[in-house]
Amino acid sequence: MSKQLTDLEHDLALLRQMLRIRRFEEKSAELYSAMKIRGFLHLYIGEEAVAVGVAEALGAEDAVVATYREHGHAMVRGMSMRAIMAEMYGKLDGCCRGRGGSMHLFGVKERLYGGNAIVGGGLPVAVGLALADKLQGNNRVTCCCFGEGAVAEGEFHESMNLAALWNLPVLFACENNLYAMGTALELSESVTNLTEKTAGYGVPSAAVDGMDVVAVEAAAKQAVATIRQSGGPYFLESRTYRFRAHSMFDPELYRSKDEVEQWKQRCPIENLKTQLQQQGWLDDAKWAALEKEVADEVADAVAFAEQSDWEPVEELTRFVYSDREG
Amino acid sequence: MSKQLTDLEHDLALLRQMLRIRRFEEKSAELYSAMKIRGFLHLYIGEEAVAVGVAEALGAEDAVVATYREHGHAMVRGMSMRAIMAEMYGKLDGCCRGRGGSMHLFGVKERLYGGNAIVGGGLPVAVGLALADKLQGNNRVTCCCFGEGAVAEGEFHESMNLAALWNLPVLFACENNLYAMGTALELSESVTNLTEKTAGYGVPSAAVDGMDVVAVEAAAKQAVATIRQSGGPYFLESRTYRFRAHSMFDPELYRSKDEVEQWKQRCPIENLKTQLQQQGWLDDAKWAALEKEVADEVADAVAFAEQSDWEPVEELTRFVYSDREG
Amino acid sequence: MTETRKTTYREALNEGLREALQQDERVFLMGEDVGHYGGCFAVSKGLLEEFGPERIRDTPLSESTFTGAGIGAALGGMRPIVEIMTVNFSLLALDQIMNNAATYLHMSGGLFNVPLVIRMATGGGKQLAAQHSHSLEGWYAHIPGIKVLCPATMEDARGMLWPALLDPDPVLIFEPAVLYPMEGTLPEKPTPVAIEGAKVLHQGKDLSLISYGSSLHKSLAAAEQLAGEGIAAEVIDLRCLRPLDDTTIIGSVSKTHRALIVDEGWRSGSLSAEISARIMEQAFYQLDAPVERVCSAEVPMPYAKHLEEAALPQVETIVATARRMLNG
Amino acid sequence: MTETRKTTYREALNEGLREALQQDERVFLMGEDVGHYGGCFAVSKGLLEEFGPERIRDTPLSESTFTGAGIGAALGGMRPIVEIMTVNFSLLALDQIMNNAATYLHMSGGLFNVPLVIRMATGGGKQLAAQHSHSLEGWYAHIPGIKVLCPATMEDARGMLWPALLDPDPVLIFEPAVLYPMEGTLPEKPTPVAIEGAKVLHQGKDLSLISYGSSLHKSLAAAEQLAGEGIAAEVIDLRCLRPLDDTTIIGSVSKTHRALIVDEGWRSGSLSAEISARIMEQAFYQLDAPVERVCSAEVPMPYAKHLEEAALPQVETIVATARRMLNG
Ligand SMILES: Cc1ncc(C[n+]2csc(CCOP(=O)(O)OP(=O)(O)O)c2C)c(N)n1
Ligand SMILES: Cc1ncc(C[n+]2csc(CCOP(=O)(O)OP(=O)(O)O)c2C)c(N)n1
Ligand SMILES: [Mg+2]
Ligand SMILES: [Mg+2]
Repeated sequence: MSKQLTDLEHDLALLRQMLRIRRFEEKSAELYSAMKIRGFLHLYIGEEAVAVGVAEALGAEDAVVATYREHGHAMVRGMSMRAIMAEMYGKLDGCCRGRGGSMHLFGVKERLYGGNAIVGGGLPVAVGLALADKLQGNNRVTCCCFGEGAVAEGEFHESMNLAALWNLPVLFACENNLYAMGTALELSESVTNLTEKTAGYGVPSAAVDGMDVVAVEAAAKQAVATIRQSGGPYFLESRTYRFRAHSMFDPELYRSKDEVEQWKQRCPIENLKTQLQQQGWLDDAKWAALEKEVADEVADAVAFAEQSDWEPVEELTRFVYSDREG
Repeated sequence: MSKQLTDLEHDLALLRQMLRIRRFEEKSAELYSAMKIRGFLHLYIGEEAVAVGVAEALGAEDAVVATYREHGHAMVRGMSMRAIMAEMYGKLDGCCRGRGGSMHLFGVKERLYGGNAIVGGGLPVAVGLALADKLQGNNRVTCCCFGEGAVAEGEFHESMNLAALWNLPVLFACENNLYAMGTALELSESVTNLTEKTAGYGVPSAAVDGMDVVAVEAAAKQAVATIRQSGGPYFLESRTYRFRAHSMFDPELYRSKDEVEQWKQRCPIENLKTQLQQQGWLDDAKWAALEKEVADEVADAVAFAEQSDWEPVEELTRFVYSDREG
Repeated sequence: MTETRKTTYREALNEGLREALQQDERVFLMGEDVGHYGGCFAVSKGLLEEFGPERIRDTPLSESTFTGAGIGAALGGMRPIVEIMTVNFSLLALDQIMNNAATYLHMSGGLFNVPLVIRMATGGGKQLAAQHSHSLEGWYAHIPGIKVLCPATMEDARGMLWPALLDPDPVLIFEPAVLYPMEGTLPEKPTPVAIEGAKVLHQGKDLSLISYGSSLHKSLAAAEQLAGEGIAAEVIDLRCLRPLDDTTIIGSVSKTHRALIVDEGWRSGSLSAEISARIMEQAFYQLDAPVERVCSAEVPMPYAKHLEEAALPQVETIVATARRMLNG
Repeated sequence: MTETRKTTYREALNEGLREALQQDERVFLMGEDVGHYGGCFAVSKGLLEEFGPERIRDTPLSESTFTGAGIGAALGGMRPIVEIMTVNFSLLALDQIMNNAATYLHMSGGLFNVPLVIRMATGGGKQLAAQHSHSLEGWYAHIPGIKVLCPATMEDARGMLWPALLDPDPVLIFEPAVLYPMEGTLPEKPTPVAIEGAKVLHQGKDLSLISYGSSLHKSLAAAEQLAGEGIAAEVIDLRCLRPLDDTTIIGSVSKTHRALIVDEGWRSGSLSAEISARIMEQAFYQLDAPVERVCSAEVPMPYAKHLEEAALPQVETIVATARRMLNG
C-alpha cells in the first residue's frame, strides 16, 4: 500500500523534528565539554520519536509537564532553539532568564509547565492542571511525560488514582527507556510490564514501540481521543532507549555496549529516513538540505546564546516572589 | 457437619478475645467521657474479628505493625489490659510510660512496633522489619495492619512494590471498614475492589468477610502459609465495619444510622456467640462467666491504671536519645 | 461604632472560607474530610452543603498529590485552598511545597507564579502525642518563595484567607489547633486585614514579648500578670512568620531594651532563634539584657498531660523569665 | 609519625563505607544507584562488587519507603545505611524521618531505638538549580531525636560513619556535594573520630569564624586572607549540627569577643540563627560587637553561574564582613 502524499509530507515533518532534537542535543553535548553549558545535562538522543509522536496528538491549547530530559519536549511544543540554548548558557534571553537551565524549561505560549527535576514531581501538578481545566469547562488535555523510574514513586500511584477518581483529562506518557540512571527496570519494579499497573486504577493503557514515531503518533492520537471522549485519564507507555549516558557524569557500568549497539540499530531517525528513501520520497539532496537547515538553526541558536546578556546580579532575588499582585 | 471438640474450644477462645477487646473499649469510651483518657481515642468495636482472626495465624516470633486503632492488636499480641489502660491514663506503668497514649502502643515481647498514627506510615517500617528477617535468615512474618484509607497513600504503592521486588515476608492486612474518617471508599479509590490493586505488583491477594472471625482466621492462615512458602508478600483484605464513630470527635454525618444498624446485625461477637449457643456449646451460665471474667479483667486494668504513678516531670526529655550505647 | 458579635476562632475561619468561596468562583477547597465529615476540626462545616462537591472536594489520603494538584490547579487559573489536616501530615507533601510551589516562579524566570493557599492545623496542647502535635510553622518560614501566616486573633482568623488568595504566590496558613474553640468577638462586617506586618497588641515600656499563634495568648496572659507586678510588657503578635516584620520588632526592642520571644517550636532552630539573631544584628546596642526565649522542650511530644504541659511554653515560665530579665 | 597518603573526600567516604561493611555483618547500604551505577557521585563505587547485592542494595525510586524500610530494618536488628541521593529528594522521606525515626524511641517510652544512618549529598555550587542545590542540614538540625553530622575534613569523611553506626539512635550525615573531589591526606590507619563536639581548626584572638561543611573551607581561606591583614580569626568546624557544641562555641567567643557565622543555609531560620541566639544567651556580656552571619541569599538556587555564586557565601564576603566587624 502506498501512502498518500500528505502522509509522506507529514512523515517528513516528523523526521525533521526528530533531527532538530538530535542535532541540537549533539551540539549541547559538545558545548558541555566546552563548559559553555553546566549543571546536569540529560540527553534525549535515541528517544526522539516519543516526544515528537506524542506532540502530534496535542493541540496548542493542551498542556505539557515534562522532566529534566525535556529539550525535545520544549522543541515540539514550539519553543525556539534560541530560547533553549540561551537558557542552557544561563543567559537572560533563555526561556527562564538563565535561572532554570537544562532541567527547567518553561514556556507560557507553549503551555510547558517544566522541566521538573524531581522524579515523579510533575505528576501531581499535571493532575491539578487537568482539574483546573475540568472545573473551568475547558476541553483540554494535560500530558505528563515521565520516565519508567517514576512509576516506583508514591506520587505515581496517588496521581493515577486521583486522576481516575475525579475523571481528569491527563495523558500519562511514560517514557520507558529501561533504566532509571543505572537502575534497570527489573531492579525497580516487581512487575515490569507497566501497562499492567493501571488496572488497579481503572485507567485504560497501551504500550507502543517508542522507536517508531509513526506508531507513537497513532497510539498517542488514540489515547488523546479516548481522553477527549471519556474526560478521564489514559496511560501510554512508549518503549524506547537512550543512546547516551544518563547525564554527563555516567560511566555506564550498568549496561553492555552490545545492548546499546543493538538499540542503535533501531534509531528512530535512521529508520524513518530509510523508509522514506526506499519509498522514493527522500533523496540525498533533500536529506542534505534538511541537515543543512537544521545545522543552520542550531548554529543560529548557539550564536544567539553566545551574544545574549547575563541577568544583572542585582536581580538575584527577583522572582522569589511575584513583582505584581495576583 | 459437626465440629470437633478442639475446634469448638478454639472458637470459644476466639469469642473470648473478641469480648475482651469489646468490653475493654467500651470501658475506654466511658473513661474518655470521664476525662481519664484524653487525646484521640479510636475504637475498634465491630472490627474485633479481624485482629483476633489474623493474630491466630501469627506466632510469637512474628512482628506486627498497627495503626492508631490498635488496642485490639495489642491485646491479641498478648499485651495486658493493665499496660494498655495505664498507657491511656498516661501513667508510668503504661506500656510506653504514658508517652504514647492510645495511638502509640508498643511492646517488645509482643513484637508490636506501634501504634502508628500516620496513615500509611507503618507500611515501610513493616517492609524493613521483613527485610531484616530475610537478611538474618529468620523465618518470620511481619504483619502490617492498616485501614483501606491507607491504600491511597503513595507509601502503600511503594511498599507493595518493594516487598514484592525483594520478596519479603510481609502480610499486608488491610482492614476495610469502608470509611477513612468520613470519606467513603468510593470517594477515595477509583477501583474499590482492593484485591485488584495487587496485580500491578504481582502480589497474591484475597478478601474475606471481616465480620466472621473463623473465616478471617482461615484466610489469614492461608495467607501466612503462602508467605512462609514463597518468602514473599501477601495482601489480605478483611471487609469489616466500625460500629462507633471514627474517634471521639465525630458527628458521623457521612453515613446513615440505617447503614450502621445493618452492619451491627453482623456483629462478630453476637454471631459467633449465637452459633456456639445453637451448637449447644455455650449456655447462659458459661456466657455469664465469660462476661464476668472479662469484666473483672477490665476492672482490674482500670484499678491498676488509677493506682499507677506518673512519670516524674524531670524525666520529660528522657528517651529523646537512648540512655545507652547501641 | 461598628456592630460586633460573639463567635469562635473556628467559626471565624469558617466565615473566611465562606466569604472567599462566595466572592470568587475560582476558589475551591480540597483536602481530607473537608466535606462529608464536616471538617476534621469542623472548620469547613456546612460548606459542602452550600457550595457542592465540585468546590468542596474530599480527597483521598494522598497528601503529596492533592497538594501538588493544588499547585497545578493554581497554575491552571484556579485559586485552590488546600487543607492539610495537621502539620505532621504536611511532611508527606513537603516535596511539592518546597521543590515545586516555592520554586516554580524562580525556576521559570518569572513565567509561572503559583497562587495557592495551603491551610493546616498546628501545635500541641491536645494530648495528641508525638505524631500530631508539632509546631512546624516557624520551620516552614525558612523556605523562600512561600509566605507563612499564623492567625491568632478573630480578625485574622476571618480575614487572612482572602488576601492570601489574592496573593500571587503560595501562602501557608497555620491554625493552632488549641485555638479552634477560643471565643471572642468580631465586627459584623468583615474589615480588611493585611497579610504582612506584626502588630503590637499591648503597649509596654519594660520588655517586649514577641510571639504568635497560641503562644500569643500565653504572652498576653503573662503581660497581665506582669502588670500586676509593676512590669509593663509590650506584646507583639508576629502574625506573618515569613517575611518577618523587622521594623515592628526592632522598634519595640529599641523602646523596651529587652526582648523575650515565646515560640511553641522546638527551641533549637526555631523561629525564635531567627528573631533573636535579627535583634542581635539590628538592635544590639539598644539591649540592656540578652534576648531570651521560651520555647518547647526538644522532645517529640509526650501524650501524658503533665508531660505535655511541661514540654510547652507556659504563662508561668514566661512570667518568671521576664521577671528575671528585669530584676537581674 | 603516622604514615599518611593522598586521597579525596569522596574516597575517604568510600573507605569509611568499606570499613563499616567489613567490620559488621549487620551493616548494609541501600539507596538509589548505590550499586550498579557505581554511586550517583561515585561514593559507593566498587562496593557492589566487593560485598554483593544483598548488602549493596539498589532501590527503586521510592524515597519514603526505602527510608522507612531502613527504620524497620534497624528495629529488626540490622545496621542499615540509607543513602538519599540529594537533600532535596529527602523531602519525600521526611515523614519517615521526622514522624517515625525521630519519634519511635520516645513514643515507645524507651522500648524501641532506631540505629539507622542516613547519608545524603547537600548544598549548591554545581549549577544544579532550584531542585538540587539546597543546604537543608541546618534545617534538619531542628528535629529532636536525630543527630546531624556534616563532615568537612578527610578524617571526618572517613571516620564519622562508624561511630554513627554504633550510635543507638538515627544519625543523618550530610555530605556537601562540592567537596567530593576535594583532595587531602589521611593517616594510613583510620583514627577514631567522635561524632560530637566542634573543633577549632585555626586559632585566633580577634574573631571567631563559626562554620561547617563547604563553608568551612571558605572560612579557612578567609582566615588566611585576614591573617595577611593582621586579623587573627579563629575558625571553628561545627562538625555536628545537632547537638551543637556550646562549650567550644562560647569558649571561642569569650576569647575573641566577636563572632561571624558562615552557613550555606538560607539566612532566615538557618542554623546560624540558632548559634547567634545561643551566643546572645550565653555570652552576651562577652561581645564587643554584634554577632553577624554570612549565609545564602533567600532564593531557590538559580542555574546561571554568576547568579549561583552571588547566592552562596563567598570568601570575599566573609573577609569583608570580618574586616568591618573589627574596624567598624
Ligand atoms: C525524587 C528523585 N529521586 C532521585 C532523583 C535522581 N534522579 C534523576 S533522574 C533519575 C532517574 C530517573 O529515571 P526515569 O524516571 O526512568 O527517567 P529517565 O532519566 O530514564 O528519562 C534519578 C534517580 C531525582 N531527580 N528525584
Ligand atoms: C498521613 C495522614 N493523613 C491524615 C491523617 C488523619 N487521619 C487519621 S485516621 C484517618 C482515616 C484513616 O482511615 P483508614 O485508613 O481507613 O483507617 P480506619 O480509621 O478506618 O481504621 C485520617 C484521615 C493521618 N493520621 N495521617
Ligand atoms: Mg528511564
Ligand atoms: Mg477505614
